[in-house]
Amino acid sequence: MTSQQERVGVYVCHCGSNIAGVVDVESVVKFAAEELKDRGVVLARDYTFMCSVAGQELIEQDIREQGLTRVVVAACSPHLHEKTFRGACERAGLNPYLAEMASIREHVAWVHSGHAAATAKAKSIVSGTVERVLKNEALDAIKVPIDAATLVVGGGIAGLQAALEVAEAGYEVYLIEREASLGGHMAQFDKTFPTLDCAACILTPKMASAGSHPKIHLFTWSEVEKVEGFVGNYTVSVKKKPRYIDEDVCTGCGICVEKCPVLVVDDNFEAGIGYRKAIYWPFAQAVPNLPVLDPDTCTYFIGAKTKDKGGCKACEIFCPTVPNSILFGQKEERVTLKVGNIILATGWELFNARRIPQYGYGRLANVFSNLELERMCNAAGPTGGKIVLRDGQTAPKAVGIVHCVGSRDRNYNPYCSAICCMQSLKLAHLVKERSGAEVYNFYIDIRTPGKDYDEFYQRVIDEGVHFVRGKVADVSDVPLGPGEESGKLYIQVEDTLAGLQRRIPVDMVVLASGLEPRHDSAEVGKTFGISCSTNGWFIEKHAKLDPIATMTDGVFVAGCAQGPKDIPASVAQGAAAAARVLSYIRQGELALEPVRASVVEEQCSGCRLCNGLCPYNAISFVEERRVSEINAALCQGCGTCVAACPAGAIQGSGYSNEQLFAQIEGLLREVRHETEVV
Amino acid sequence: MSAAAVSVSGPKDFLSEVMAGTPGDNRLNHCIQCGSCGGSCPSGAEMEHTPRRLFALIQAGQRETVLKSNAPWYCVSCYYCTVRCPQNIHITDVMYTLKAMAIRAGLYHDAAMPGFSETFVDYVEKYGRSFELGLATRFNLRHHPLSLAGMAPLGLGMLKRGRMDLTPHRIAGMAQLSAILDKAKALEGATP
Amino acid sequence: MKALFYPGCSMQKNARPYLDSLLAIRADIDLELQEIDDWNCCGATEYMSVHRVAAHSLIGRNLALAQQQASDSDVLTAGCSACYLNLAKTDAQMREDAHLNATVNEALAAGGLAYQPGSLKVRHLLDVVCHDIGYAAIKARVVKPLHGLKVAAYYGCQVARPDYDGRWDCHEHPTAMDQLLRALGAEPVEWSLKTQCCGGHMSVIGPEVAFGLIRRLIHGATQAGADLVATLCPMCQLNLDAYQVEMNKHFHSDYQMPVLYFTQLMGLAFGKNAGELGIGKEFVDAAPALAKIQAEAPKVAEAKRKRRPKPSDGLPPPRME
Amino acid sequence: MSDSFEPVIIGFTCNWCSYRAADHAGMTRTQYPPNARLIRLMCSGRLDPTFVLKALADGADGVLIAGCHPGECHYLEQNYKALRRHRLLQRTLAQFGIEPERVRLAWASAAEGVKFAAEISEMVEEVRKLGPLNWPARPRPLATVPADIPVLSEVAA
Repeated sequence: MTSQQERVGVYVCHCGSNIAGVVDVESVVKFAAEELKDRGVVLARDYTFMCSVAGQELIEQDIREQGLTRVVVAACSPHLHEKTFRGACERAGLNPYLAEMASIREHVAWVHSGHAAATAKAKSIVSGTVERVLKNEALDAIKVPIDAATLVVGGGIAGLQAALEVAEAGYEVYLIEREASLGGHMAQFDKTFPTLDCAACILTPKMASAGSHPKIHLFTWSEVEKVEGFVGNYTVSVKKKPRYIDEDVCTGCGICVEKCPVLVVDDNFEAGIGYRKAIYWPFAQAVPNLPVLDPDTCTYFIGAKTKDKGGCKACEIFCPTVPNSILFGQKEERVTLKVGNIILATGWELFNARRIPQYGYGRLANVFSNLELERMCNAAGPTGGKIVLRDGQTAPKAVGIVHCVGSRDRNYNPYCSAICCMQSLKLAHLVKERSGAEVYNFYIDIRTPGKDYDEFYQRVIDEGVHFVRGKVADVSDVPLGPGEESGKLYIQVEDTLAGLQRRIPVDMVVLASGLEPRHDSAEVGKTFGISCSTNGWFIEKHAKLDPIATMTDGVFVAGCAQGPKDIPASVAQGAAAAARVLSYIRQGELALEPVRASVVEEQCSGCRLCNGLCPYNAISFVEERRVSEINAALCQGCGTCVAACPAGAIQGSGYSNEQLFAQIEGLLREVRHETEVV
Repeated sequence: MSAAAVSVSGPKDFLSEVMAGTPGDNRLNHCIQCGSCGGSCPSGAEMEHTPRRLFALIQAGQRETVLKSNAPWYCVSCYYCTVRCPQNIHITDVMYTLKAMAIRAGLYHDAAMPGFSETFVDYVEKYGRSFELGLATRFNLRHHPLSLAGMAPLGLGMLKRGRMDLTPHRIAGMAQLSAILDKAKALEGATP
Repeated sequence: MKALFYPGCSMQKNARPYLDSLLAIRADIDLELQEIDDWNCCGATEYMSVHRVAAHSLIGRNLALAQQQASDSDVLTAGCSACYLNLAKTDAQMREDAHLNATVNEALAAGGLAYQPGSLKVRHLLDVVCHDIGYAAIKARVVKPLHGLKVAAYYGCQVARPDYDGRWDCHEHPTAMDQLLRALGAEPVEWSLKTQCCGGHMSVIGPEVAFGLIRRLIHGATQAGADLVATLCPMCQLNLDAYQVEMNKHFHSDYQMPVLYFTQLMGLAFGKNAGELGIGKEFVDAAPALAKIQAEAPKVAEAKRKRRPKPSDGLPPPRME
Repeated sequence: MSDSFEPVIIGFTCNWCSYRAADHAGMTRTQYPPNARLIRLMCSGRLDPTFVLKALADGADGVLIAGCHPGECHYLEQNYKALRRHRLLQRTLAQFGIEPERVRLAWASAAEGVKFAAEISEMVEEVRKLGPLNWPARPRPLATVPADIPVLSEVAA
């Protein structure tokens, strides 16, 4: 048997006490050295941290000096350090694919507490891995070329940053934005915490740069419909929704918007507290500087649908361009793009506070969301920056800001939305500054872990903002006793520090609604081949060591699409994603795991069973030779055809039948022995 | 910390005891002290300790303070705290557990509260049905003799409108019910 | 439809009008009720405070009898919120907690009974009326629509909470009774206190707490412009109606807010006479409010002609969407 | 050895979801019984039915096949093939007198460590109730390719 000629080294990691605290590492080493000796194990060692430089050098040294031909590292999950140990082997001159990891941390020490049972399981896993590695073959990584163009999805601050970084490096970027303008949520804000910079002042220059950058190709009012291919070589289909505007002709003069007689509530940019026309600017500094027509509220379109004849057409009548920029007949378009990498920065949505009926949002006139208040504070917003009640005039004398609305609550979202504490402090400051009102913050915990954040909290305290520690129970417009004034909103709360139930009368309530994943994040994830956490955020490749890449090579995440975060973190992640993409582009080609299927033609009976199984259409039938053939460039290595071939004619490199059978035998080693004894 | 503040039984024991006495996955150990229970409670203003505070005291092992508190007795079973609790703690059920524990330990501070419950239970155990007139009269005689006169118009009004019985009604299967309740109490005594 | 029926102690006497009106309308809505023979008290909120397992066993006897006597319906309905909740709670907790299930069944065995949790569907009467009979069927039976009557639908606590079986659209602002009232031709008012507490047993053991809560509800209904409050629970009715008088004394106020059962309003809309429905037994006289019922449907204020909003209108109004 | 029977389960997991679900269980320290030993495949679609037969023949008392949730397969839809093969396997094994509960199919995403742990816990209890699987009666010597195990050509697709 080949195993007799192979020289296997087994390394068992303590991982500090992570593994050694549960698994008897010495006993595992002894098992490998003694019991697996006849299976080719020539040495077994343990070490505190195998992944450390010293640990890796240990392996390298043994390969060189002891002539190891196979390596097994029993440590953490291969998803964490497989590359590390393969690298060590390669440096010592051993083909990296002759090393395997046995996961005894995630799959043993962290999930079991009985020492004996955990140690026994660790031994089985080591035994299985040894048997498997004996059947491993030396492989070469697959090299794929990287298309230098990059797709960035989402034109908020994270996507803008990513797009600009890649474009500045000199590569083409396709920037796709679902809305009619770049900017994202940040464009809605007035000031940004903790420095109180004007959001527009720092955002709009970036929007303008992206809009005019020769390397950035802007697709606003557009959505990605389909993604095919793999890292380095993606084909993306983009749907451009009709704006009913000739983008090439329109000068952005705005006469159409001025003349449009239809005014509707703007639920989008103005968050429901302002109006827009049926043909409208997304907002004043929109990029691109083009209006968009909403066919659902436009008199012409409604007329055309219901009475077979349009009306109005004021926009077209008054449009000064030749030819006319209004195109009532504009249709959806589809564009196909070729890119090498994708950065997803699709952002977040606001928690709908109507889901918490006791807070009265949507029912009580003077209960607002934090986003509505952002618009109210904004000088370009519907109130010109004045803090007023629903009547549009009266300034509130007392304002209550309710924290954790829909966040840290198992009835809604269990996670902390991370930004609302600071946003609420900022709003408290702005309300106080603009209206002089008494401001109360109702909080469970004030979370200010960013740079200069707690300093801002101290400043707001100094400004005289009140803080009540308690999750608000309800907001009501009905006084409880004869002593309570009518016409107020009563915030009922337990002041947990005083140990009292309090009812605090205010004129306005602001709900610090949390961040939620986009409603269609699961679908979007599916389109790009990545998955969402149970809370709906895109899952990064590794929570700590790789919060930028995803499980799908060549697809990166940035900004709140990956989880709630503030502006600096979004910008940093956008830039980081760009750096990762640039590194791929500069490499020119990428080494992929050599896990691929291939047909052994002599064994192929030409039954074609495999042909229809491949999701990538990598298998075709060669008529002349009456055999099936696999295109290695298209194959992604799932192995379905390998499993399906009735003649066993398809080989799966890295996951061959021989490897897997051997692993099964190894895992069941002690059971087999027991039954033999019986 | 003074010696008196340290619980004899150890904090965890009391928490486990309360949790074990409350059915299902009651999650009492997950309290984050947010106060949405105390804020939501219709009688929270009258409680010596809000539910939130009680839960902290339970975690701190303050058995006597907790079982002496009037708070569980002021619970009106409106379940606001339960449905609003961000940690899904079965707060109302915990209040029932505390009341039963307080009676068993003889630690309730104002006999009126458990007195009402116990009077009610007496009637149910004797007749299988509740009996409002008897309940109100006996309860008030025992605990609020002075207010009896004040409530008389209401009682008279009820009688006049045919909304109150003068005599209690007894169910037919009283023996069966007694057997069930006796067995249940024996089993309840056997398990914590 | 057919359902097993648990009347509960209150319906026998203090809430007799509730039972009378239910019996008066059941044929109209094609609801066949089979009373559980020899049922016992559910223990209200009191028994559970003293002996938990015995309380579940007390309730368990009712469930066991119902299961035994059930012929062609597995729906068990109760009109009293506390009775409904107790039956639902024992069923739910026996389902969730295997130990409790075993203990209660051991106790029941001492009386020769057994209950299989989950074998009955415990439902409040309003749930059966709104969701099984349905608004359309009810509307079809209306002969004297309650036009012009403004009603505050009051659900109290224990129907919509904790809602073990997910029967209600919302724990805080359910809408079933509002829709029912609309089907009867009445106008449900929008108010914040639909499921706030009526005071429960605090009216007996701590009246001052109860008076505050009762006042808030009565004030809230008055502020919302209601002519009367519709309720679905004997305890709520007792506290809001009988104790309203005491509350007025306590606060030196003069609220006059009648409180009727939803079944009584259904009966009126179905053309029954007031006496048959037990109307007149309430402490706060409902007659002046009921006199507002008009023969004709009030003209719905003509939908305001769409006009362009102006800045003077203020911000766009809040919406529930 | 304790007197109670401790079943041995072989679990086939996919690289993208279920193996990572097991990792996630580790990261969140979600405890489950130590009876399952996992094998990583790239995709549950790689599961050759003979792997299952081999595992049962070599002494496993049960086999868990775990993949991405339907519709979430990293390779688009290959987990549906695992689903079909699982059904056929259960039917085939029934003919050998092997209870269908011994071959369990589960879906778990990379974020579902708790679900993955629960699947294993449930399965261990189920198989514990069934008792040891002594099939085939005599164990094979180590390192032989099981040539006499039928190749299920009808299982292929």
